[in-house]
Amino acid sequence: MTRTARLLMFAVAGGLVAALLVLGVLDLPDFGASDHPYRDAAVPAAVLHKTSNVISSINFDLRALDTLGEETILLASVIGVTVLLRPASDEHEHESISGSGRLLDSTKLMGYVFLPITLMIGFLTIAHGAVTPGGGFQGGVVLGTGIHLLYVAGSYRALERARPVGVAELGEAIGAGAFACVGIAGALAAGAFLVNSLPLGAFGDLFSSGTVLLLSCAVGIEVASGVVVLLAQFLHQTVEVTEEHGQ
Amino acid sequence: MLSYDDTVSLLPALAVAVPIVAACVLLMIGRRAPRPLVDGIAAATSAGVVAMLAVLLAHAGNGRVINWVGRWHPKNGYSVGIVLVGDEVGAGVALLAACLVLLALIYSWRYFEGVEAHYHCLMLLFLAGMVGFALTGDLFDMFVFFELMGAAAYALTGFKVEDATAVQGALNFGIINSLGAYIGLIGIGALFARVGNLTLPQLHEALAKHPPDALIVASFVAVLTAFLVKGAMVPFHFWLADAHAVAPTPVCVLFSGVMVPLGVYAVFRVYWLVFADVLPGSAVRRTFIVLGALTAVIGAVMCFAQRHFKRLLAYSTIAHVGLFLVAAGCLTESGTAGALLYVAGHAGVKSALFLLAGVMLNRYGSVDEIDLFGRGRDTRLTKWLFVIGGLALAGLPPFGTALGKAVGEEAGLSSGYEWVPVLFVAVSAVTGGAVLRVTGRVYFGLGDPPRPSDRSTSGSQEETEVPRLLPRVRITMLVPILVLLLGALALGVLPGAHEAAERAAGHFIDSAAYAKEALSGVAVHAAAVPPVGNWTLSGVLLGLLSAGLAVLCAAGALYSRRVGVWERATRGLDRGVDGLRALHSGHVGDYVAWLMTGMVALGAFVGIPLR
Amino acid sequence: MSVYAYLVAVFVLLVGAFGIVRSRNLVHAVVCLSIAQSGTYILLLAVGYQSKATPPVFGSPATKPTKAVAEPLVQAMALTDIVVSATVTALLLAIAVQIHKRHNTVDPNELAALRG
Amino acid sequence: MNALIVITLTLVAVGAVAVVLSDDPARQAVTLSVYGLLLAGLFMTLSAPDVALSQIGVGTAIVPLMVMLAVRKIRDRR
Repeated sequence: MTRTARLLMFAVAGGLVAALLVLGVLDLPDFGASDHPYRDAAVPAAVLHKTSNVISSINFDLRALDTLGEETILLASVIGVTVLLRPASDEHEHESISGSGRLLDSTKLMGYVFLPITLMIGFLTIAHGAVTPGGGFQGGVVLGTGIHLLYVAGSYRALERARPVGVAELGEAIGAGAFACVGIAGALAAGAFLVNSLPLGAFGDLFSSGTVLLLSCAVGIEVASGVVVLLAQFLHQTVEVTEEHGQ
Repeated sequence: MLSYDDTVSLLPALAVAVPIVAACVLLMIGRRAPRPLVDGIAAATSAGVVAMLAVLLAHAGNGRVINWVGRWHPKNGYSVGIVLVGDEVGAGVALLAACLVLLALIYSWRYFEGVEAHYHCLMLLFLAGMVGFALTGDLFDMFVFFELMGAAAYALTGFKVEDATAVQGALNFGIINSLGAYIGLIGIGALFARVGNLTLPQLHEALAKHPPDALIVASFVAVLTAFLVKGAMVPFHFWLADAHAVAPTPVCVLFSGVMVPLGVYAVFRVYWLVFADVLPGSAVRRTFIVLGALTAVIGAVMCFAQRHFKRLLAYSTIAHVGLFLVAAGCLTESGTAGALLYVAGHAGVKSALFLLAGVMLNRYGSVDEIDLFGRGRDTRLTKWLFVIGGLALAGLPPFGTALGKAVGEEAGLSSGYEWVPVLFVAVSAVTGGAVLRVTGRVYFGLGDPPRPSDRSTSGSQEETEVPRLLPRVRITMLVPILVLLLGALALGVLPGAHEAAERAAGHFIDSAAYAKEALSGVAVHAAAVPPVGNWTLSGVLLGLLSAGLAVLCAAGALYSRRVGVWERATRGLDRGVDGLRALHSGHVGDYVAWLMTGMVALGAFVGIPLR
Repeated sequence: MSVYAYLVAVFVLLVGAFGIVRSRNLVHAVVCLSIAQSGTYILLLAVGYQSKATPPVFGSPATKPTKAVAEPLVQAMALTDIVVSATVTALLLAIAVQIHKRHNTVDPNELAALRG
Repeated sequence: MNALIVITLTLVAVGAVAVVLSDDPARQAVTLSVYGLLLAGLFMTLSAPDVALSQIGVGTAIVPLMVMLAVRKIRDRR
């Protein structure tokens, strides 16, 4: 198809699809309405398991299977990116020149100052996931990105030292494996997969909510490692891999 | 200690979790472990999953195995959790997936050397995704496992990074599948807003009370779009040939054998449980049958027009899923049974053919039938396996493909579509004939020798999957092929296969019983199925007819220059085929435009009769 | 006006799809795909919104759990969705980089290798 | 529906168009990052701080960064 034909076809079909979907959403309950049956059932369920963040309760307890699937998607993508960005046989890696010195010192300083703060925030977000907004995903993302402030600070070498990809890959496997193992342990010990059968603690406490905290930590490890490996693969491609016969 | 029944009810969850844990273990040790250990762990894990699912399937015969994950059982018919349901069809499809993964892993013993264990990890994660997708009774969970299958599949498609076309096929596949999934998610969100829950049994109970409105139609179209993309129905099918043509052959086995049929499975799982009591059956039946027939015809024509053997097989898969959609789209028990048998038989035959394509690729370094003219004449066993595969694909009794075809034809007739047997025979004959044509040319040196100008000139040489071309076929490659062909044969020969399929189909379409069992835990006893034999006379005759026609098609194509009538007849066709080919442009923007067109067609077919 | 949020969700989904259709660069197409996906977050969160309700997080032990909160399930779904989006985007970007290595272009119009 | 939600929704819609229309992927990485922030703002107004938090991490930092790196990789080889 020519570009014009393609755009024309999309204009017609997309317009009709828009009409269909708009007609559909007009029948949705009004925006801001207060009728939410799932919420009405989920809040007591979260309270029952002493989880004051209902979203964490859903993600790591009520519907933990979704999260298992989602963590596995992350695992598959991380492996996939590693596979896809592996140097092909006609490429070779070369040692990069260490971080360019052109960066302003203030930028560097920013990077170094923010690094510990970011890592701290990351750990806290994971640990308090059952109580306050946040949890394994958010904290993991903060941790994984935080380490890359070293790159902003201009030191690719320092980044490489602080971020051994092998360890991150291990963390990725351990995090994802731990999630599934907690599920299987529930099955063996209490007779139901992913059942929340640990001591629950008190509502609102840091150490409350049983397996929610455990699973949140597993996800935190996995997401942080996953982000590190993903970014590392892309950085590695950009900085270090070249082709033998530069095309 | 766990009681036996408790253990059985855990099987669906364990069948998902165990391959994930094994993949993590392989990722941890892959760098250091010797290759045979990695191969062994991966194969042992999938064998374990096969065993678990076989037990589950055996139990599903006595009633659905229900497992509310995390013990969030419904209270007063309402649950906040996710349910896994092992009924015969779900457990059967999952078992099929596990068997194919096991055979593919045996076949790829010592494949892709030096890539650590990443290939095995991805295969196991792909398995977890397929099993979860088949067993879950929750709409959003289906989306999650859909994406898990997707992520593993995109990576596996692009696995041969040195191959020029591989990576591009992977991108088209990824973009179209993900876009389909996101559109499906819009539908899921809309259904959730209406009902306030996501599990299939609760959606069933809640929606059955409402008359259909635009919201229902729109979410039906949106959710179906996701699954029809996965099921490669015209016009959502474009990604399939691009992906199959370039994915490693053991991966193609999983794509064609089970992943694409899983799309069809999901269409009907969701239709029966969520929409069957809301939308009028006649409009939906017409939609499915028209869509399926169109897919079957276009797939068959495109299949015959290929000379790249893997691409040819890919289009034949499109043709066959079209037939599955027609059979199950009759919305009757026997139509569903026909589709089940056909899916199982097709999985055996098509997987064997893809593995044979791998044998061809790794011995001769190409899968182009013209370039390889007469190259396989000196093989002894391989050429006959090709012939058997081609005939079985064409529906030669007593293969399982022929049984499924016969039951599907009957179902079409009894639903009042007299042309259905004609369609089934023609599509089987053309796709089987295409395989026989390639076999004749490559392995028997039949037909007119190619002119020099016919040789492929573009550097479309495919990367092999082993370091050097193989001097002879490895035993680990041969055994899976034989097992698959024997399995397809056994399906048609074993007495009771048809009856079991009828029973499974009866349970599959009885959504009220599904919902009641899942929500109340009380087993519902379905009506007994009257005993049926495997074969009818007309079924056998139609099977023989399509196999005979396949041989004729192959002969006509091989000797087209000598048979004037054939050449004249096909010249006009060729022009049409060229037009059709031009539509399969490999441009992802085109594919998106077609996807939108398909959605419009679906919406029009289902929505307009409601007005 | 009460359906404005839903309309924006549909609009964003289709704008993303439009972006893929008119794209001349596969990296651009992958980004447009992630835009299309953001339409799904908007729809999900809009569906779960309740006027004058608080987020479904009760924080300190002092806060009494009430039911006047936004629907938590759609937020959990959106969280899952965001992670899925990021990982799929990463995977597709990696594929795009590989395509460029092999063909020296990422313009889908020039990538005719898959014809037929 | 309060005014804040209307404004953030409109901003998101405009942002989406802007990202789609930035033809140069390098510039697109920047608009994508801004769009991620707009989305996070919308999520805050829709009382979803958890989602907003991960959107800030993923949508404004990680994904745009990966896009930028992919673009740079592709650029370098020209």
